[in-house]
Formats: sequence, structure tokens, C-alpha cells
Amino acid sequence: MSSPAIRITGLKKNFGASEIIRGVDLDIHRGERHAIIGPNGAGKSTLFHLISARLPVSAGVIELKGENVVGLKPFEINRKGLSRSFQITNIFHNLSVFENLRCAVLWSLGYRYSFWQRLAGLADARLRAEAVMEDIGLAKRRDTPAGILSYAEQRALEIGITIASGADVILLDEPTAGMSRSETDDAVALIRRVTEGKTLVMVEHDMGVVFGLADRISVLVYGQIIATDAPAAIRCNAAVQEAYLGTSLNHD
Amino acid sequence: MEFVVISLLNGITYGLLLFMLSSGLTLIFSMMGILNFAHASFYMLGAYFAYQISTWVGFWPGLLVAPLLVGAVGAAVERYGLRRAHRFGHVAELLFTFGLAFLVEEVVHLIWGKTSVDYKIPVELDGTLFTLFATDFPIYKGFMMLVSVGMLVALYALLTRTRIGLIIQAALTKPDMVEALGHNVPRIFMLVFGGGTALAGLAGVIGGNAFITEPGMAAAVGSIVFVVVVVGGLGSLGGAFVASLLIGCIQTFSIALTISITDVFALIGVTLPEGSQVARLTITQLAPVLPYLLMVAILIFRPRGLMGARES
Amino acid sequence: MNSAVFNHGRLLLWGGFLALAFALPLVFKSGFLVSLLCQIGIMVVFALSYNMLLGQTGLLSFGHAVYYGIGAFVTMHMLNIIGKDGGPLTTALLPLVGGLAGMLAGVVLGYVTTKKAGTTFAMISLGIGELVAACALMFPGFFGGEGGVSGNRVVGKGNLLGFTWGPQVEMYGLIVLWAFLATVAMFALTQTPLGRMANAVRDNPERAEFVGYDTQRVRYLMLILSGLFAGIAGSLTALNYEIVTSETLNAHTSGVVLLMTFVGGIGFFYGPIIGAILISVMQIVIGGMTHAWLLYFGLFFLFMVLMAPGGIASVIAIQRNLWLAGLFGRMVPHYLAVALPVLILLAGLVGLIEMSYALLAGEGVGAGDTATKVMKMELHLNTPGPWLAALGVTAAGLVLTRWIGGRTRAAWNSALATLHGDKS
Amino acid sequence: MKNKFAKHLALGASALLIGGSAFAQVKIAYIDPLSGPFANVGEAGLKGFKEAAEVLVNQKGGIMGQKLEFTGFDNKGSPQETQIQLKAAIDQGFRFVTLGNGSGAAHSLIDAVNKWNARNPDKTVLFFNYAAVDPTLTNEKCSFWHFRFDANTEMKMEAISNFMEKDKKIKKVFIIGQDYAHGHQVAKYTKEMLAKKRKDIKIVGEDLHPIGRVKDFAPYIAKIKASGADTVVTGNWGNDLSLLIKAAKDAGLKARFFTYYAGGLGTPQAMGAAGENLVLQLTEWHMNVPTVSTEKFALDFNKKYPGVWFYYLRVNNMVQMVAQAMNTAKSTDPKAVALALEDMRFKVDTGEVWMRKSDHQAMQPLYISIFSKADGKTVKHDSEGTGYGWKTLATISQRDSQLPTSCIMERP
Repeated sequence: MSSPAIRITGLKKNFGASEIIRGVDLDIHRGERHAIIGPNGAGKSTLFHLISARLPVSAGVIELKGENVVGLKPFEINRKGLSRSFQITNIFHNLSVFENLRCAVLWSLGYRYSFWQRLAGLADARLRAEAVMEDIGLAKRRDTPAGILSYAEQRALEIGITIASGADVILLDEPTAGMSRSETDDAVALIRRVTEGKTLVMVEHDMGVVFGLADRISVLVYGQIIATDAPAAIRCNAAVQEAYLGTSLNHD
Repeated sequence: MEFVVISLLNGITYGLLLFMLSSGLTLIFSMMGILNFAHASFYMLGAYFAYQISTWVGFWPGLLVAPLLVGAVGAAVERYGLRRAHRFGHVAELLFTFGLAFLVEEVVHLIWGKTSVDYKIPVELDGTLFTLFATDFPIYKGFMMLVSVGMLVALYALLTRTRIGLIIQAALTKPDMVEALGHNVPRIFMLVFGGGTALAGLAGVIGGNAFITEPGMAAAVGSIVFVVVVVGGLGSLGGAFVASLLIGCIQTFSIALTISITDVFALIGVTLPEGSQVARLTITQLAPVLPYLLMVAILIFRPRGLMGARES
Repeated sequence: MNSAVFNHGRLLLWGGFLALAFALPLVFKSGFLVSLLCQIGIMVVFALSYNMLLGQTGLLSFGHAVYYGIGAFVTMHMLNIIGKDGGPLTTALLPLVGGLAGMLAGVVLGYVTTKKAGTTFAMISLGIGELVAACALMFPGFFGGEGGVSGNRVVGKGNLLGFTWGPQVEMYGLIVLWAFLATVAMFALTQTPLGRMANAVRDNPERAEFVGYDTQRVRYLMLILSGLFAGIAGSLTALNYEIVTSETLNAHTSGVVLLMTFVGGIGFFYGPIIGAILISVMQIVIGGMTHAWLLYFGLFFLFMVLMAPGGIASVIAIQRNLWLAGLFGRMVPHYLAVALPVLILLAGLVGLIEMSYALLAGEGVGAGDTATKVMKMELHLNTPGPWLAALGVTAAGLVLTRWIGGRTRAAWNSALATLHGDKS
Repeated sequence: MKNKFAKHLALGASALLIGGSAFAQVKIAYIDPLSGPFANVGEAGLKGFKEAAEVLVNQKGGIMGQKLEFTGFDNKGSPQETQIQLKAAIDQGFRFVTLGNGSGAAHSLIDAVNKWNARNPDKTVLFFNYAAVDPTLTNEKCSFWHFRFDANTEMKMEAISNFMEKDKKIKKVFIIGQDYAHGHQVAKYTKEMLAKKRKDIKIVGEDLHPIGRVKDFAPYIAKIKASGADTVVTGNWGNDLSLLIKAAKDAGLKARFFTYYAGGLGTPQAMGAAGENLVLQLTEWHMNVPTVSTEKFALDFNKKYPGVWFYYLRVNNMVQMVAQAMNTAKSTDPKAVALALEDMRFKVDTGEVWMRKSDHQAMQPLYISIFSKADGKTVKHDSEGTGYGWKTLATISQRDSQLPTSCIMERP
């Protein structure tokens, strides 16, 4: 267990002339819950997209469990045990909740592109999907098309799909965005439950969620990590306060 | 030499006509994301409208009125058909235009019959513009080139000098952004669709009598226009222009080449087995397939097209 | 287990269809109807194979006839080889050969086309389709030029169970058998990991990538398999008509299968079956009744696109849901109420179209025509009378349809609201 | 026509099929394109047959008191659809079929008819071919169940090349054709025959273009021009011919065009003045061949069907010969009719039509004519209202048009 779950060195990303990620270095330890915070436009989602290969990297190295994954396709990274969720709900709208989850487990169970096996006969896929469904509290909505679920239910499903494959590195992009207080509490409990024993990286705006969940927090400002530390230390980090509250604080 | 110059002129004339068609298609696709399958049908309508008008009041009024009429038809189609289909997604839109092409052909059959109509070149333009070496270059071809280039200039001015043009131009590369800026108003869609179809209509007005005005004319150019748009790059007017001329010239020059595939391979030192069917084909015979081969090659090696900004 | 391929209900349904298909020619002895049934059987397979792309994987193809045609040509050449040299194969097994040919075509062409999805795929498929169709005329040795390739399906001796496949009824039996096998196989495919992932790729390719699937590979595999079944359909065509021409693989054939599939309904497995039956019958029945049939056909298609984009199958499915929810009964009076004005509207429209055709298309809708009997007697189309009458009927139909249709729509919406309310 | 077909179907479906119609009649199924790109050709032919049956047979007493009727079946120009329509016709009790457009469709039909007759010897079907000119149909593929009333490509080229043989002005010939069987055959026979008859004529070029897909013939014309050809031979028809002539005129090409099909079905109208004194055609008749009754028939026809111009004399010949064969045989059984048609010599306006027994190929006089300004005298009638009509340059007697056949016919 020498190499970290994710090690990012010198990561850069340009969109044309503008540099969004300007040299990020970051280690995510195995088994930790790591939150990335920062003001709007800091590049948090972009960082996620780079790690998961949704966007191509401009420069730098991303290692997943010691292996350089820059240049791989999203599905290849996923097969190496990294799974992510999206800020904007990204599910299979016309499939039922159960089918959504079953799709998410098929590859990891080794069924690949099989067209000679009956889905109904794949007990392990069914059991795994049902277990996740139970976990995310959507068992009673089993056969409902995902497209007509309520927003909170879709968010839960989004998390469910992300964790269903059993990946050991989980990236969650604003899992509680747009939720009410009570829904958020449920979601936090859910995330805590389902990521037990796994590496979790999350982008989150809700500080309650961040400080409730994270073991460590990184602060991303203008495409650079200005601090990575335990929550308590981040809370009183001067640079972070400056970034969040503006320079006026400095003069105090 | 003579042959090369004449072929080049022919190729450019044809290429410019293709551009008139593909520019409208590109505009519509860029703005609305709709691949207008019925685009060539509007070309045909342009020719028939112009024919009808020319039998009443002559060619010149038709040159102006027919494209406007086609544009009006296009706008109406957008307003009462496409807009509804849009709600069901892109596949429904595509299928709508697909069905529309079918319907237009049938209506043309009904109104103007199944044979070609006698849509004549106006007497003012019937004659020889100049004689190059020993070949006459007809006035009408010069006129076609003039109209195409005029349209190109007008389009360029419209796109770079007017507000609506700037919006459209922005939509070519960043449709989402334009949409986000609140410009995604149905009226612009209607305008663009009407405008795009009017361009096709204009092509029909000047192409209909240069070639032949008959119910099969839409199908004859329909797929080649798609090739132009793909080769040029989806959403790129410049690309459409280059691709139009390229394909126009390829088709013209390939007809000129009588060498067979065997000869071509011999050039690179490969001897094909005698008597096989491939070996006997001449480039001339291959002419109609070349654009499609070009398209496939482009899609494999440069999927965004010659000058395309985005891939899909 | 709610999704086994062969639970009891489904077994009964499949068996019932098979029995019905075999029984039909016993009831309808007319040779023409058997021919029609053969055509339907082939089209069912073809449309289902098309829906593997459109409905299941979300790939709108304008060149599906390529696989169908290649299957047909290879079968025909194989048939001629057997006829000449004999060989281990018999006519009855040739669809397998055609299927493999279609599949091979899918392996080659699909590699290029499935690199992209969406609109780009649609265009590439169109281009490839045109390319192959143009090649067909360029290589008369294989494609037989404009005359096509013909053969005789009565080849070899001691055919399976003594069938020669010469008589149309025997051919029909062969088609039913293969169509049934292909349909079962295609249905089974929807119940496999690949089939389900195809749905996932259709719904959200990005997400599919993030659960570990290479969407390009999924599309490619689906296209190959779809080519297999299209090839089987093409093979059956070759055997049925004993001639294959280049138009088997041109854009028109691709268009027809698209129409069938879409009208039937791409969202349901059985949708294309309905479409194939309906369009085949329409082509022949309406095509026989009026010269305007292509126009009606186009209008019908546009109507479906705009009003029922889910196809006939989705309309049926909604009625079924209403029925299951006990709401169907309250819609019946509304359906009946709206039927009358719609019929009036249709009568007016048909009148206008038929008169236009009679006047403009030259070929009069002469006496004794069933289509014009609706309008009775001889009409003087050069006088305004009939036109005004038809216009009046159309207008009345339009007004009534809007009026009563508004109420029906309201009732419909409330029923749907109740339906979804019950469910959610 | 079509509607009756549907009626039969509808009745059949409700198991109420009534066998045939109340009136006794001899029915011939006309299988040709009635929709699609060649629909105009098919519809013109059907009108011709209906008019000929009415005027030349039914008004003169019919066939043994029965009326001769033609019913259209739309094969959409497709060989495959041809077979489907043949089946439909047979199911409706038709025993005679006629077809003219497309060698592909003709091959398909001859195959299907042979197959059907072999499988159903008690319900044989006879095929009258009025315009498909592929020589193989009366040579390698000849059939007892097929009769052709038009001269085939080889015979036509024989006549054209004989004409060219005498014209010493011809030095360089360019062959252009549609890339399909007919175009290939025209090219083949042109080369073969010219090589035999005029060794000094040089074939300076040969091009095959895709059928019905070329919009702009200018590049081809440029090529012809570059080759220095003074004469062009083409088997093109329809738009492919009109566009070719138009492009030639635009580019100022002064070569003469020897054509098969410039005479009708919209082509004169489409080429108009562009064809003057440049376009020649070979036909069995044209409006300015001095024939009294056919001229009247044609004028009446043109008046009755405005926009459709009478073109096929062979349609009239065929209708009359079939009627006579049935009357002679006193039977409407296909086999008896076939036997009666064999070796029939039938007097028509332009001379005599002889149906050769060995290959079922009709022999008839042929005319080579040139498109020239109508002057009311030698060019009495213009063609399709263009102001230009056909002027006879040469007449080929029936005897001169004959060529040997390689047909080995299987007779029932």
C-alpha cells in the first residue's frame, strides 16, 4: 500500500488561451475522504473531469494507485477502479432504477459485452444491484423509469450508479447540490455509509457536508491548490480565509 | 491545356452551385442542429416555382420571387412542423424532414407532372460568353457563377456586418453559448430555416434551367450535398465552400481521366491481376463514387472535416 | 424472475404467433395473400434488425439496406453455386449464409460508421449506403448490373423433409420458420448484458463510459449483430423472389425500413413488427386503390412524427396502461365522440386530394373506383361545385375536430394525470 | 386498372372472390413503371396500348367478340417488383403480360415466366415484349414464351452502321452511354460493326456514365470535343440524352449524334433547338413517314392525350398481331396464341412485320431520320410541339434489318 490512491503532479489544463488548472499537485491517500472546496470558477469540476478523463489533460501526470492514467479513455480509467458522479444528473433516463444499477455493475462483474448470457440469469448482478438499490433507499421505486424520479431520488441514483461497480476510488461532484436540508442530511448519511472503506474525493459547496464528511480538505483557488489539510486546520488557515472572505480580513 | 481550363471552369461552376445548396444546409445545421433532409427538395421547389413564374411573367421576376417563396415555404415548415417535432428530439426532426422530402416530391408530381418541365434559359442569357480555344463558354454559366459569387458576398456581408449575422456566426461554433445568451428565440430559428431554404431555392432557380427541371432533381443532388457538408466540416461555411469547389472539380476532372485502376496502381508499382473487375474500371466510371470515398476517408482520418470546428 | 425469455405467458404468446403464422395460408388460399404474407415475414425480420440500431442503441441509420442487400446477393450466388456444383448446403440453410455475409459487412463497414453516434452516424451511414449502392452498378460481376442476379431455389435433391421450396406455400413455411427464429433471437438479445448496455449507450453514452463500457464497442457490436439479422432478412428475400437487384441495397430500401420501424414504434420490441405488417399491407392495399397513395403515405408518416412519435406501439401501450389502471372505460366515449369529426375531416381531405389527382395527374380516378365511391357519381371537376363541397366538408371536419378534440384532449390529459398519479 | 386490383384483393380477403369480370374479355397485364422516375414512360405506353386496343381491335369487332383490355401493373422499373407484379397478375387470372422498359426487368420477367410455365404447365403465361431491346432475349436467352415486337440493339446498330458506312464525312467516332447493359451493348456493337464496315473510322473515345445521375454533361462534352470526334453514338435515353444534347449545344460541339431514343417521350421537347440538324435517330416510324392511317391515329391520339405524344408504332403492330393470332387460333390459350404468332406476316402502314419463328423476333422496316425544322413539306409535323420534326434520311427494308440468331429454342 505504498502508492496513494490518486497522485496528481504538475497538472495543467488550458481552454484556448485561458488556463483553468494551473499546476495542481495533490495526493489523495487510500481510504480517506477528501473534499475539494473553492470559490466558483476555481476549476473544481474541471479537476474532476481531468482525473476521470472526461477532458484531455494539457500537461502533468495523474497516477491512479501508482499508475499513470493520463491519455486513457474514461472507460479504461473506470475499469481501473475509479468511478465518478456528475454535478448535473447523468443517469439512463429511459431505464428503470433497477436497470440503471444493473448496468453499472455489469462490467465489474466481468460480463463485458456478453450477448450469450441472459441478464435474468445473472444472479450476482441482480443481487448487487438490489443491494445498492436498498442502500440508496430506492427499492420501492425499482421499476420506475429513472427519468420520472424526483430530483433527490435522481441524485441518490446518481450516487448509486457511481458506487455500484464497487470501485475503490469514488469521485462525487457536488452530491448534495440543490437538495433541501433534510435531503442533504440523508445524502450525507448515504455517502458515509456507501463509501465505507473506500477512497472518496468530493467537490462540495455545502460546508456542513464538507466538514461533516471529510478527513482532509483541499482548497482550490484559480486553478491552484492553496492548502490541503485536516478540516480544523483548514478552518483557521489564513490563505483560505483570504480566498473565501476577501483581502479585507488580512488587515485585521 | 485547353482541356484543363475548360474542365476547371466547369468544375467551379458546378462547385459554386453545390455551395449555394450546402451553405443553407450548413446554416440550418449550425443554428438548429437539424440535418435538413429535405434541403434538396427546396432546391427543386425553387426550380419549379421559377419555371411557373417564368411562364407568367418571365425569368427575371422569378429570379427574385421564387427564392423568397421557397423561403416562405421553409419558414412555414419550420413554424408549423419542425417546431413541433423539435419537442421530440433530433431524431424526430430528422425524420420529419425525411418525410417532408418524400411529400414535396409527391406534390411536385401532382402539380407539374412526372416528366421534366420546359424551364428555359432566358434569351438574354442564351448564347456564348466567350470562346476559349475552340470551346464555347455559355453566357448562362457565367451568369450562374456571378449569382453564386454574389450570393457568397452577400452572405459574407450579412454574417459579418449585421447583428443577426453575428448571432448566427456565433452559433456556428458555440451553439450552446448563443442559446444560453437568450438568443434561442423561435423567430431566429424560423428566419434561419427560411433563409437557408431560400438559398437552396435560389440554387434551384439558376440550376433548374441550366440542367433540367424534373421531379428526380432533388434526389440527384440530395446526398452529394450531405457529402459536401461532412467533408467541409459540420458547421463551417468556409469548409462548405472549399468542399463544394473541391467536389465540383473532382467530379469534373475524374471524368477527364480515362486511365484505369490498373494504370493507377502501376504508377505506384503494383500490378493488379488481369481481367478482374476492379482492374478494368476507369477513373471516369468511378467519378460518381469519388465524393463518397472522399467522405469516408475524411471521416476516418479527419472526422471534423476539412475546416470543421466541432465533431458533431 | 420477471424477465425470463420464456416464462409461461410469453411462451404461450410466441407459440400462438407461430401457430397463427402457419395457419394463415390454410385460411387464405389466394396465392397473392401468401405472397403478401411472405413479404411481411421478411420485412418483420428486417425492421426488427433495424430497430436494434435505432430503438435499442439510438443509432439512426440511413444505410441499413446495405447489410440486407449483401445478405441477399451472397445468398443468391450461393444458391447458384449449389445449383451448379451441388454442395453441402441446402436451400433451407442459406439464410444462415446470408446472415453471416450481412454480419461480415457489419464488421467491415461498422468499423467506420460506429466511430460516431448521433447525427454524424446518420450521415456516415448515408454516405456508406450511397457508396455501396453506386458500387453495385460498377461491379456487374457480383451485383449483376441493373438486371440483378437471379436463381432457382429448387436446387439439390432430397431437401429437408422432402420440401423442394418451389411452391410459394413451402417458401412461406421456410420464411415463417426463419423469421420466428430470428425474432426469438433478437428478443433474447435485448435480455443480455450487451442488449441492456446498448440501451444505456442510447440513453446516455457519457455515463455508459463512466461505468466501464466502451460505447464505440457497444455500437459496433450491435451493428454487427444487426447486420446478421438484416442479412437473414435479405437472404429470405433472395430465396422468396429468386432475384436480387441493386435496389435491394439502395437508399430507398433503407428509407422504407426506417419508415416501417418508426411508424410501428421504436420504443417497443414489437413496434417494428406492427410497422412491417401495416406498411406492407398499406403499400399494397392503398397502393392498389389510388394513385395518390405515396402522398397519403407521406402525410401519414408526417402525422405520426408530429402526433405520435412513439409510433403505433406506444399508442397501444398507453391504452394498455389505461386499461390496466381501469381508466380505459372512461376514455371510450371520448374516442367515439372524436371519431366522427375526424372521419368527416378525412373524407374532406381525401376528396380534395383525389380530385386534385384526377384533375392534375391526368390518370382519372375512373368509374368503378372504390376510392371515389365515397364521393359517388360523376364529378365535374372543372366546376366549383365539388371543390366547394369538399372544402366545406374539410372545414367542417376541421372545426368539429378542434372543438370535440379539445374536450377529448382534456379528458385524455386528465386520464394520463390520474394514470401517472397512481404510479408515482 | 389499379383500383380493380385492390378490389379483387379486398374481395379475396373477405373470401368473396368473384372469378374475373362480368364481361368476357381478353386481358393483358401491362407491367411497367407507373410510379418513380420512369413513370412518364410507363404511363405513355399504357395509354398507347389502351388506345390501340380500343381503336384497332375493339371498334373493329374485338377478338372473337370479346374486348381486348390492358391493365396496368406498376413494377416501379424494378426487376424484383416485376416478379411481384407478375404474381399479382397471375393471381388475378391474367395469362398474357407485356413489358417494355428496362432490359433488367425484361430478363427478370422472361426468367419468371419460364419458371412459372415449367412449374405450372396448365396455367402458362405468354410475354409480349414491346420495347426491351437486349439482343440476348432473342438469342442466348430466347424463349418460346417470349415475343419481341421491337428491333433489338444489334439490328438497330446494323442499320445505323450501314448508314454510317456510306457517309464518308465520318472519320472519328465517340461512343458515350449509360453504364448498364444497354449502354455496354451499344458500345460493343458500334465497335464491332464499324471495325468490319469502315476500317478507316477511328473510335476516338468511349465513356460510360452512371445512369440517371449525371447533372452536368459539360465535362463529357469537353472530353468529346478534345477527342476531335465528328460523330457521337449513344444509346442514352430520357434525361441522360436531353442533358447530353443540351451540354453539346452549350459548348458549341458540332458533332452529329446517332441515337436510339431521341424521338419521343419528352426528349424532343427537352432538347428543343439544341438538337437541330445534329441529332439522328433510328425508329420503326416517325410522324413524317408517309403513312395515312397511322398519321391519323397519331394525330387523334395527340389530341386526346395532350402532353403525351404518340411514339410507339410497334404498340399498334403488337396489339393487332396479337388480336389476329387469337382470331386465327380461335383460342386465347397462350400456347395456341404463341403458335399462331410464329411466322406471322402482318401488313402494316410501313410495310410488313414478320415474326420470325426461330427466335420470336419481329422484323420490320426501319427509318433513320434527323431532327430538323418543321417546314410543312418533308417535315410536315413537328415533334412534341417544338417546331422541329424528323426528316427521313434512309429507309431500311425489313429484309435488310434481319440478322442471324443463335437461339436454340425449347419448345413445349
